[in-house]
Amino acid sequence: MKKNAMIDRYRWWEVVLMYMGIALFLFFILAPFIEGFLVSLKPLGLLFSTPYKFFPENGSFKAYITMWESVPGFGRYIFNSFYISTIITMVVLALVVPASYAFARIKFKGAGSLLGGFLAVNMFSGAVLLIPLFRLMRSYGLLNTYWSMIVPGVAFLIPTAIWLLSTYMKRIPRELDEAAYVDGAGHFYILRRVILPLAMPGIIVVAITTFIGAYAQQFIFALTFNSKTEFMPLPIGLFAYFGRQEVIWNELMAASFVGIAPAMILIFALQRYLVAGLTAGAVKQ
Amino acid sequence: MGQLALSGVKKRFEKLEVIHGIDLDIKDGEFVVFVGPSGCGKSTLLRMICGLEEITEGDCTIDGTRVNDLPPVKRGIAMVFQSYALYPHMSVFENIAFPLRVEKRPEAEIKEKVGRAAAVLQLENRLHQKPGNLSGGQRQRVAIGRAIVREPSIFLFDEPLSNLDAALRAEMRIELTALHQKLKATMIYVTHDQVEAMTMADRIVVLDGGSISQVGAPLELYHKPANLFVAGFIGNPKMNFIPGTCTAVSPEGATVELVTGASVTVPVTAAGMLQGQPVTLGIRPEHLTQGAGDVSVEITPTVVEHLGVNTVTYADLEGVGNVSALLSGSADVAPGQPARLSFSAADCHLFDAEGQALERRVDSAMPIPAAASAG
Amino acid sequence: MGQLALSGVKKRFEKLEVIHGIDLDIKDGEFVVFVGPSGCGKSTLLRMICGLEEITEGDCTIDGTRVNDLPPVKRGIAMVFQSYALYPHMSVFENIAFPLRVEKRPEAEIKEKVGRAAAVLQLENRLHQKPGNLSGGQRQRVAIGRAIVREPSIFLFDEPLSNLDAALRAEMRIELTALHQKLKATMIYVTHDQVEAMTMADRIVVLDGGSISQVGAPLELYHKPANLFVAGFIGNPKMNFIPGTCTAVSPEGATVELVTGASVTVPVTAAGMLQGQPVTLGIRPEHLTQGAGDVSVEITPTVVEHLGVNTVTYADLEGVGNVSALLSGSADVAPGQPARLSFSAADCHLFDAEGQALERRVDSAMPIPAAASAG
Amino acid sequence: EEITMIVCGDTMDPIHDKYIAEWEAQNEGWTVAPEVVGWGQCQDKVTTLAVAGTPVGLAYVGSRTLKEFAEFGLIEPIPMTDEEKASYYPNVVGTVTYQGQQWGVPVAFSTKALYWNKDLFAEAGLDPETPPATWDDVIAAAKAVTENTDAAGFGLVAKTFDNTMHQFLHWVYTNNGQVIDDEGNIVLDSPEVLAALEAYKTLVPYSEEGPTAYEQNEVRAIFLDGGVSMIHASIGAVSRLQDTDINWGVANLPLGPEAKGPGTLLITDSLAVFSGTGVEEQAISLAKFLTAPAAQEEYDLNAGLTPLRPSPTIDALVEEKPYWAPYIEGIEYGGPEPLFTDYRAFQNIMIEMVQSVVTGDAEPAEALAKADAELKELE
Amino acid sequence: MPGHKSAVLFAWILLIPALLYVAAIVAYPLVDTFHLSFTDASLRKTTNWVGWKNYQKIFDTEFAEIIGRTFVWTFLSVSLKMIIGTGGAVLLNAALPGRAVFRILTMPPWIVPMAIGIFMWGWMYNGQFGMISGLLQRFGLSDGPVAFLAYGSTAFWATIITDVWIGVPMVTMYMLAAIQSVPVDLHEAAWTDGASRFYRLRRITLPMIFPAAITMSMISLISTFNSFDIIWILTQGGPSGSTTTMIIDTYSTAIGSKKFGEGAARAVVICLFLSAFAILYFQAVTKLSRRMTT
Ligand SMILES: Nc1ncnc2c1ncn2[C@@H]1O[C@H](COP(=O)(O)OP(=O)(O)OP(=O)(O)O)[C@@H](O)[C@H]1O
Ligand SMILES: Nc1ncnc2c1ncn2[C@@H]1O[C@H](COP(=O)(O)OP(=O)(O)OP(=O)(O)O)[C@@H](O)[C@H]1O
Ligand SMILES: [Mg+2]
Ligand SMILES: [Mg+2]
Repeated sequence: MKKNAMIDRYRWWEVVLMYMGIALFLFFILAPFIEGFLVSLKPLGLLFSTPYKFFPENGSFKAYITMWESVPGFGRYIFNSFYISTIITMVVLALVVPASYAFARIKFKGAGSLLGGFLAVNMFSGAVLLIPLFRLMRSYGLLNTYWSMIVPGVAFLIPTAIWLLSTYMKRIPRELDEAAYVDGAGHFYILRRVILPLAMPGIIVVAITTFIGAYAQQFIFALTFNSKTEFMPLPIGLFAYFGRQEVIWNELMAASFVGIAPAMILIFALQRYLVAGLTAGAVKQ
Repeated sequence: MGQLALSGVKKRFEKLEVIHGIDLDIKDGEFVVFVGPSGCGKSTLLRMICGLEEITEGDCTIDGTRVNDLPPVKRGIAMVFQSYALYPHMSVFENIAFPLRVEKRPEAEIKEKVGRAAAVLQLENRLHQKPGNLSGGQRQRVAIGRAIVREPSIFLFDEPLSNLDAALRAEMRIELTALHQKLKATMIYVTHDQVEAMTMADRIVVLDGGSISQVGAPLELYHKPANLFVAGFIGNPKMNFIPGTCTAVSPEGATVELVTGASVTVPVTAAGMLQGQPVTLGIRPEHLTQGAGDVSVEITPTVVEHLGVNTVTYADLEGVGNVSALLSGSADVAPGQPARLSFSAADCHLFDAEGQALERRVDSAMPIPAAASAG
Repeated sequence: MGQLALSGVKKRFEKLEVIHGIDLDIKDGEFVVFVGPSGCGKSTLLRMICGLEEITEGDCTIDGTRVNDLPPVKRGIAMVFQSYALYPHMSVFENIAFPLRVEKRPEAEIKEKVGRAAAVLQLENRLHQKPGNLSGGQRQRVAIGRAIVREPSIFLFDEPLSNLDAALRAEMRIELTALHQKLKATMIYVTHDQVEAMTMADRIVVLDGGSISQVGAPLELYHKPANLFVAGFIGNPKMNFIPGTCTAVSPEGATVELVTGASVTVPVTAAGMLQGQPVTLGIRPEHLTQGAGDVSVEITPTVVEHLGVNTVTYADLEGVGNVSALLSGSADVAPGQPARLSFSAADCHLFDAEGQALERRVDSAMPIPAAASAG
Repeated sequence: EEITMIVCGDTMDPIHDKYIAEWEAQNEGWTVAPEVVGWGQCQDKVTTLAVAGTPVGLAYVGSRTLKEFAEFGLIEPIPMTDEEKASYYPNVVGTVTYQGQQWGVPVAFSTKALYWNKDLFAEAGLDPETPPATWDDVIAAAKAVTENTDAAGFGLVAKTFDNTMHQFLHWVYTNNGQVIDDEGNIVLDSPEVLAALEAYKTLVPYSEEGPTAYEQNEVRAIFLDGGVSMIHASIGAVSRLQDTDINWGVANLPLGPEAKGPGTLLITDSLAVFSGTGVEEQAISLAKFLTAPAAQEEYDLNAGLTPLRPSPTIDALVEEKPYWAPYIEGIEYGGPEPLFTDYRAFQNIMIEMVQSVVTGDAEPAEALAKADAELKELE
Repeated sequence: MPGHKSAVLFAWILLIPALLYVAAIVAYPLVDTFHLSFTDASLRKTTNWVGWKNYQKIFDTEFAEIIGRTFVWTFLSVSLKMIIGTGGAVLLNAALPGRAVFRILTMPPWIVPMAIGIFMWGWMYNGQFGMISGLLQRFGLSDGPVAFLAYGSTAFWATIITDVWIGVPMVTMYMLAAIQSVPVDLHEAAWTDGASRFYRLRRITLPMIFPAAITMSMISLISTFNSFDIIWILTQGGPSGSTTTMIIDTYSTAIGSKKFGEGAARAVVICLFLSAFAILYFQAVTKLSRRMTT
């Protein structure tokens, strides 16, 4: 153990207490995954058996192999999720970066209520708006394309993204754009050459959160607006493990783990930026 | 080229008026310093001249053209910010080149101009570094470099040295003065550091609560402050003020009876109606001596600072408040040990009940006594 | 009560050693100032004394007890941070009361002690405000108040005044000095402002790159800097350095031939082996005059600052570099107009090739000439 | 031209694929575009499409929704000839009939029977080879098992889930009860139904802990694990039981005091033809083609569903696999899912009624009266 | 930059794409919903204007009870999220070996598709085969299986716990960020004065992160209020309606029973409730945090 400065030095019981706290906390977070993992290891026939055994007796990773056979398109679903999320993230960024700049760096009448209006979008759950949305998608001719999932996905991810990014951008010193303005730079030039590069950590955070929101949580739109199997994203793909009456639980869980692995790897690689970007941004009201 | 005039300039934020009508003429090539306490509106005024703040009322003209509605770049103005406002993601070269890139100048010209500016500012070896790796003084120079390359006719500086330490500040002060001499451009400089104001300015504008309190050459402000505010603001340690009553007015000056009991005739031009009025006598710490003088007071120093060449004493005087004195290095004073100080009538300033100075009969080009600018 | 000793104290961050073995004894009730350029390790040293940083090697003892592994409270130390570190969500009262609350003192005692501290610091009327609403000076005083209530035997200050403007800084300096006299506690004070160091310190510790360069009373450092570094660091404007070669050593001193061609015998104690060695002659700007002297040089000022009582000129001298002179207020110099300056051998400092000073034959209690602390 | 078709489930059944191809071959210029939608979302999707004005040509729907669709004019009637009607088991046609019209073609059929665990019966001191034939038998057996073994007696289903009502209807239909009579009146509050509710209540202490947390598949899982000794389940349980070492039997659903003969709940899924697609005729033709006796039988056998029509093949099947017998026998006195316009509300009321009795929040009589009143308000 | 007209114009130019987008995709359906709420829209081909009838109907039913339950549910869930999330953040901020890994390990509930996470919880809650009941029996804390979703009170809490689980990672990350932005020197000063770790947590960290906690709780409030999948998948609002919240009720009405008009009216009521609540909350909280921070 590295020798910490005295202020960071813990007494042994503090260390024990804190590790216990962390263990408890992580157990809460991970217990369902443990359960899910155990389910994925058990043969379907032995899934439902008492007494409860923490470690399965005939555990095997067979489900991780058979899952690819039961739902042959699963790889495709993961790809679709990635594809859709990537496009959603790009579209969201394209819309949100300029808007956040306007909110964060330009004073204009009605900015507050407009931002509130954007946030109000989150007050409606997509489920309630499904039917009007469906009509809308149809009249735009977007049904049964990737766009049928991208277009509504973007709309519901915009508000949080604007909120996150504009709080981040508010923290860039005012003098930087003033200096550029005095030097004759136009608004667009300032945005592009000064603010954008500086807001990069914030943009990364927004990109990550948007991507994950789009990757894992876009279920209902995909379900309603798209009926082409080849366009289905991961969450729908997982539902393919629901048979006519029965659920192939072990494969479903295996597939869930396989499906979230790419996003986990992404988070793993970027978690440093995530915490750092949040530190600089969102905390301030 | 760089002549600037403000007439009746006012600024309101929402309802609140913070600049109350400023009239000021600045000659081409002049070095004008705005001083004043925090919040008096120095920055606001500068930002209005620059074009960063709307002018609520009144006119700002540059070389005879009204510029109220022109953006900064069209006013021929460059500004150096207190925080430097360097772009942290760009190299020093790109920072300096920024205004030129905005104007889409050819690459060769940019190289040449930035190179020239860097040479002037001794930044040649730093051009490829990021501002984050520079020292305070170097950053300051980069900020100036960015202003220089545009070749503006007017430079604005908003407390450009306040983030530097004392030694660096002194050094940069000299560099700026040299730069002014080299470029011969008009410079308007905001500070609340008196030493900067006194050493750099051709003229100082003292602002107080959004209005001009006095405009004049540094020594003029020192010797002939127009009012209590300027008198107290210029000079360090601060001028001592002793309340009193005018007992007589004669051609020699005004005779004042001080709260300490002493009486003195101050050589100022005073009207007869001053007689019987309460007045305030001002005497600078550097004019208090341990020798003989027209008036003397007895003090008990609470703090004594030995600066080597000078000794500064601070004391509480009943009915007057804090009194400080700047004595010679060898002065025999110690905390808690009573001492007698005196001053001569000729060094006194006199202010009427409204705080306006009565004109002194001195030459305002007279030098300032020792260590007036200490600290 | 407040006696502190460092012996062989070193600090390494990971691999990097930033403090190279400090030995220092501080007497009870002494006011010691650490000065040195940015990054020399002042803060690190202070934080090790406080307990905020581990001491990598060596011992820190307070009143004879080794305290390396004790937390700050147990060391009887209070610290005032450069940023003040006030708790923004607590009132001034609660901020000052914080250390007492930590110790769970009875409410009545807290009230009384905070009241007393507030009285000393003139904060009585601010007790219910939040720090956010206070001026810089007031915040500073709150931070000191928080240190006072604990009645520590040692106070540590890390550049406590560097966030204040010049006037306030001067004021707070006096308050701190008064406080020291009142509390009679040991105070260790970090700054890079020379004026602060010179006016407040009983002893100054000059740090350079993690080592002590010299320890001594303020005037001792001024008159007898131990090496080039201290000589250049103490005094403002900075001492001028002129390279030369020692041509002879005699009981009168060392004779030096300067690059300017002149030759001078400096009254220092020198060993014979110095002869033929390159040396550096140091002469403070305040010792250059327009009158006659042992040595004279011709300069062409590039910048001339009129401070009223003094005039400061800056010039480039071939083979020497920048040379500055602090002349009288009435000096007849102008930029670009050559002038002849001279100095006397007695005012010179001499440094050997390693930069170590040769002992001067002067009394280190001698006062410093005019305006040495200007700026 | 194209006929869109929504099929619920996870994959296209190969038999259907085969017959669709055949139909396409017979109908030059027509193609069928089937879309498979997971069972959970299938109904909502079909409805959303219809409401949004882009109905599918042909969809696989629960027959219970036919009334709703028909009432709002979303689907086409698909009249059956008497001959067609006669080819089905009794009561089957009733599941797709509303106001004298047929609104869909039955495509899948499910009935329920009683499974019991012979080992547990033996352990509890019961005769393992005699399945309970009446409710009283069930209750007595459940009690015995609960008291004498580690397992619970009966697998009671009361989760907030559609088959809670289904399972309750087993009891209603094995006691000659009804929810709606032939005239369309609500007749829930009857002695027959009350008896069913009371039986439920009696069984609670002899059931698995917390019936309100379990739906039928979960209860079946407990049964497969040997945790309960009796359940009502569909034929699908057989294959699972064969994977275990449980000694099991399957019998007709036990009968209540008022029963006239073996009964069960008859659930069918149908192919419904939506209006306004312009391909209604072809869709009807396709629906009939896919459910023609031979095709349907092939499909039923392959999918392990209760057959829709009697035939020699089926008789042979029962001969060969006797566990099929209860599933066929119950059809005669079986009843349909009652048709309500607001089926979901009806279902909620029924579930609420069952849950309130199971949890002891309400007495059977009052719960029944309340539900009856609510149903009457609903219509 | 000054409030020059060109700047304001530019602001609008920048906003317009996002604005139009949201207006087109969300605002239009919203207006549609609002319109629907005054009709008897259903599967029927025709819809009639019914005025306020749908709204009257809402308050005829047990809606008041549902509102009450929704608020209790939301309040409990948000409070728990904030408490657990902040606690987790405090722990993850400690300078302990392994904390980088621990931080990553808090993310999965956020990344996994919500439905899957809920299924896993469903498994956990299962009385016969689930982990919780299993462990309880194993450790002798319960002598028989406990079906957590079987009873009103346990199901109510079970849905809350699952909702908390899904919301905690976000809260933890935000609060961690907030904790890290508390200036180090405040801790150093307090420590120098002898304040223990816990004392510093109580008197410095927690008050200092209060404003961030407020913002976070506001955001989490909105999503919690609208939390649908969790309850729907776990209990469908049962047993006996004990987990039926406003959004569940709305969904059952609009999608389940296909009473689009009535469903729309409920959606509008939810939105009104939320907006009113959000405004009140924000006002109260800005006042509070202004008092806290200045
Ligand atoms: N955007 C603004 N909105 C409202 N009031 C403002 C604004 N900017 C400045 N003020 C007010 O105008 C007055 C003048 O401010 P200004 O910044 O010009 O002072 P200053 O002299 O530069 O002070 P300092 O020396 O502290 O920089 C202050 O009272 C300030 O509070
Ligand atoms: N935590 C740390 N890790 C690594 N290096 C450090 C750390 N803290 C300080 N240093 C290094 O130690 C050296 C001394 O730093 P210190 O802060 O003590 O300087 P200082 O004299 O206080 O400077 P300043 O006047 O700028 O405050 C510097 O080179 C600095 O980069
Ligand atoms: Mg300012
Ligand atoms: Mg430091």
